[in-house]
Amino acid sequence: MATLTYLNNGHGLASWLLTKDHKRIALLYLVSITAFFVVGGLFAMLVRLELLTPTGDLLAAETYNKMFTMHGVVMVFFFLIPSIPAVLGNFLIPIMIGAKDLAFPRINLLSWYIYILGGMFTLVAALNGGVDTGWTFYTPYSTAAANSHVITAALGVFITGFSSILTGLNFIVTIHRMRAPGMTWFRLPLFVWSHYATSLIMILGTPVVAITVLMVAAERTLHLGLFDPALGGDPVLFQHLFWFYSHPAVYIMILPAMGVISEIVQAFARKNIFGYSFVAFSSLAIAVIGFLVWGHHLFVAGQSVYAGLIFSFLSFLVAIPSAIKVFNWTATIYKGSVSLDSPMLYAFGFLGLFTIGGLTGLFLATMGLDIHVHDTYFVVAHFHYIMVGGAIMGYLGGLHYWWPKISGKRYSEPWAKFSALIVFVGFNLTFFPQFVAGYLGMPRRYHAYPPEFQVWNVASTLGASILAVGYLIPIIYFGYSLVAGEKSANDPWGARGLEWEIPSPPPTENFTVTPVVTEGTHQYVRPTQEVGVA
Amino acid sequence: MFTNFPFFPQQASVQAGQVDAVYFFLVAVTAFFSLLIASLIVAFAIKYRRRDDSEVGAAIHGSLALEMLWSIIPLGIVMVMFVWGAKVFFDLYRPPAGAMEVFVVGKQWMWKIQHADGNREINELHVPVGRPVKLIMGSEDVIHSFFIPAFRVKADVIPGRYNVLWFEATTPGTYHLFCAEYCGTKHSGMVGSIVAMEPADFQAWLGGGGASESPVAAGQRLFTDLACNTCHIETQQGRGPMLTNLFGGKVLLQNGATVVADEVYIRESIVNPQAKIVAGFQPIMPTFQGLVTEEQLLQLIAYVRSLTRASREGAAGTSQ
Amino acid sequence: MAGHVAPKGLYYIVFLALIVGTVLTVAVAAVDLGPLNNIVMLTVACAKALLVILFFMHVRWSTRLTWVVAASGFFWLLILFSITMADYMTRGWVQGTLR
Amino acid sequence: MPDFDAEHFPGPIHRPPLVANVDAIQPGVHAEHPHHPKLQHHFDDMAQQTEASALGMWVFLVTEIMFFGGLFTAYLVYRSANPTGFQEASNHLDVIWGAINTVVLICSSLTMALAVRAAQTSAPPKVQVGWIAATMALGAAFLGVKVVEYTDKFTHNLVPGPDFVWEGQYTAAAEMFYSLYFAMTGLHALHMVIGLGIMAVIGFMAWRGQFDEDYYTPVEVSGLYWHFVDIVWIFLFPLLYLIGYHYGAH
Repeated sequence: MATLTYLNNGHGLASWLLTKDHKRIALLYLVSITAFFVVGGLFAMLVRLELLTPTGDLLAAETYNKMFTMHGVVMVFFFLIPSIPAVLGNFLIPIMIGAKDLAFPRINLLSWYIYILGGMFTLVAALNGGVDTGWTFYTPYSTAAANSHVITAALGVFITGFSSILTGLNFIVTIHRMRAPGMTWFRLPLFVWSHYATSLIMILGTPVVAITVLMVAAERTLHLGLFDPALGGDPVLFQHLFWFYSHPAVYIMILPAMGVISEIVQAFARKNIFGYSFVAFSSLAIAVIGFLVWGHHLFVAGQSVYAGLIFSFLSFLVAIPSAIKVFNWTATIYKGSVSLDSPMLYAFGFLGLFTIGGLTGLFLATMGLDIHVHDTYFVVAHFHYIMVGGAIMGYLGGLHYWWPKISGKRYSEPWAKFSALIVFVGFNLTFFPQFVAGYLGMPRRYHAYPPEFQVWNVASTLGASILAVGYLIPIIYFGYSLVAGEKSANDPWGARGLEWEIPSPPPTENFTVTPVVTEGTHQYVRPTQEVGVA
Repeated sequence: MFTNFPFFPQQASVQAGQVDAVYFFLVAVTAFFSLLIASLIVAFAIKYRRRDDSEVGAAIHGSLALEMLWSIIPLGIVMVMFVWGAKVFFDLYRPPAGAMEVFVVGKQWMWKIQHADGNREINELHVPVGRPVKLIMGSEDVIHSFFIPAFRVKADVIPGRYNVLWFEATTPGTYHLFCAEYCGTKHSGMVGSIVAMEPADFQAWLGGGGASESPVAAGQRLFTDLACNTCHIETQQGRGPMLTNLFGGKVLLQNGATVVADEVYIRESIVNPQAKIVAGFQPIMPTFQGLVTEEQLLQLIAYVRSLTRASREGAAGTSQ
Repeated sequence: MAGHVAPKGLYYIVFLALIVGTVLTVAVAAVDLGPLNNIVMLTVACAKALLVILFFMHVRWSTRLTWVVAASGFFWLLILFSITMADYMTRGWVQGTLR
Repeated sequence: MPDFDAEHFPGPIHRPPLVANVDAIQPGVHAEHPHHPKLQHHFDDMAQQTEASALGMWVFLVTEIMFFGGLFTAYLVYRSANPTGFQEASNHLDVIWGAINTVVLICSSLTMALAVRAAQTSAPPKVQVGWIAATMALGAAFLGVKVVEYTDKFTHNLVPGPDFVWEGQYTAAAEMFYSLYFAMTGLHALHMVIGLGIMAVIGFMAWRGQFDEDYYTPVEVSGLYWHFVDIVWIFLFPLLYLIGYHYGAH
């Protein structure tokens, strides 16, 4: 007789599609974002294949433009933004703070349906022939020139924005109001801190991009000339409003990954984080300062030089909390008891790639240098180091770390290590050459390009093929573990945290009565045995 | 197959060296910190590897001194980047006085270029080395971006307004010109070349090319064809403001504000004449939006500028 | 459990103040005071909004967290306004470049 | 400094309890307490539930502020670029209708506040429904005035697009102003329509006698939403209607 868990408590499609259990909703998200990841990945593969030769012979220019647009839209709005928050955050935040569910379980389910509805709009746009504006929807191309399915895609983004807002709202209220007795702010796992910061961005930024894409749709359908230069409208205003959200959105992607890495590093070094409050507050600092830097996307766009100076300065400031995090993670490993299980390998991969991604961001914040590298492959390489090397490595690391808790099963560790290695190698081969091509001057979104850039593109496409294999392997062994995996203990890693105290997989209510928490997470040494800084 | 692939772009303008110097500084910083973090992680992972499953790490909670250290040092480094980058930006942004002016109009998917003497080019720009060149750029449709990698310069070309870009080529040769802002289906076809020539060769090219009428002459013809001259007469008695000696000066408006009569103002006064009414005049001028192309607008501006005595030029506006 | 119950009279006073504010702002708008028109108009509007927030929306009697949340919304709006306007206000300041 | 400083523990990893009440993490033990019928299972008590709902609505209103904020930014940028043109355009809006609508919305905010108060004080369902119905009636009146105004704009060709006709000086600025006018008031009207829908549900619940001093959260949070929509109008009215009131008067 199997014990009752959230997985076997209720069977049939309806028990999943109408569930209010945050853990089941997390799995709904897991399945749907994986589907979108595969779709977005296919678009990326077509883009990379096209760029194998300089002449643009595989796809027509129009098709190519639609491919990179759909790749961007799907990956940003339908994979990266929901990835860690909606799957791991949804699953873990209530458990980590000792609650039975999020504050608003019905709204949580609603946000998944909104996400799916937005996704449907985007897929309909794709199937009807796609959209070719780039994921940035820059006016006046998107309002006056493009004759692809801009409105459908914009509405998809608009709708899914509300899913993100509702998730953020739910997290904020939950973290404020649902913490168990004894779970003080400074005992919160760093994963929860980073999700709190992420939620702030979701609720403060997302509505602005929602209204902005709505304005684009209104300009196309209702002829409201909000960005029309003929009426005195300013295309640069669109860029302001768009990046007011879309730059902080990068932190929506990376902050949760940072939270995951904080957890993994502590668990596999069996050591509490070095400088807890610095790591916690750096998340908030990134979220807040991250809102003040959007104009570094506009250095060559005709923005005032003085505004540029402010944005450049603030962009450099946001580097500091990121640096603090990296140094603190490294210091956490010092004198730890380090075990190189697969989640830790992903975390190390994250540390390396995020460091490069973050530091190359400084190139773009440097005004004089940005003039040259803006809108080249240098930018493409930089943000993929953050979004793929950072966010996806963090997501995969987290998935490997908590998979035994989510599924109650162990996956194949050798395969997991192997795939971590493949992803790391494939990733660097894909995106490092793009830095070189970018500094050489290869503009982004080019269907055909001068032949002297070809060698870098061939390397990149080769790397992308390896990367694709690296992403496929986990899907296989995770799937296999569900069928034939060894049963996991409550705490397979010897980690410390509320989620490891309850059964794997957890029961529907997480905790039978509200727990009374006595200490923070990842305390591996009793307080009486504490020693000072060496 | 890949016999000729560069690792590093050519340096062919006076700005390229400045930009590359910043770049090398940042590459050095990036390499140093990436290697530092990577080697620390590898070293710690080996030295402190778990030898027994019952082990836990040492109880270290943090160190304020270290936190300060690794906040303040990076802060100092990025402030160097900020100041240096801003200085390079200002140098790249502010055109020097006396630069040779060229008009550029971007449209899907070509670059239309007009030299001051009437030479016109498409997707190709001939310039002399050793002389600053200033581009005044407008767009007929969507946003484009004028990008010359070998010169390390780039500026968006935005409909409804003008942007400027300047450079000074140092080495004769042919360089890539790219459109860097995505502008539609044939975005990657909106490319061309910059041909930098020795001054003598450039003069020869100017003479040899089929120079049509200069922008000033074309502007003057348009001025008559569009009947601008019926109101804007050469005295103060016209129904429209007198344009002689207008350019570069300050204009008093009906609502009491003043505005500098630069290219943007002249352009606005043609396409949207009601936006700024000069004090003492009636708002009777019709709009020419849609009646004149971006190129013709630039020609009209060139003509209006030519009505200002050379001595006034440089007082304000872009013409210094 | 029922939270703070405000006296009915207070609601009527707030209502009256809102109506007075509306009349005042319309009356002032009818006269040309130059830039002062905007200042009066926005001051009255902010005062009215504040009355609604404090009394009708019960923030006056709410937790500090509610204060912070409500204030942060307007604060972020201010960030959006001010930094965007920083661009528009300073365009064309550099001699020799265009707006 | 020793070569390796990790702590060693004999036997399996050292594991003191993280929580004081260990039974909380043991499956199968269920503790049942008497509780309010409206208490959802994942909350500890009604206070936590009420606070969570109110905070949730406030957080949502913050997103609403930013949502309208995009349009207000556009208004700010374009108006500061052409202040006189915006005044001229605004002069063609009917201040009387605008002022009437402002008063209507202020009245509806009062009735809304009284509806919440009725629930808070366990007033009879009849009273609660009465205030909610009054709020809805005022909301509907507001929308009715909006219909009159919009119709007027259509008949006078003041709707942006190819048919836009402007007889003043500042044609482009006027079209931009009316683009903003329709975007901002349209979005506001949409919020009113949603508000009416919410009020219909709340009114139904009140009629069923679901609200009393122990449980009135739905009325309260809907009230927060309603007041927010009122506040948006408090700003829209002067910014759209009043800026041109004195234009041309001199």
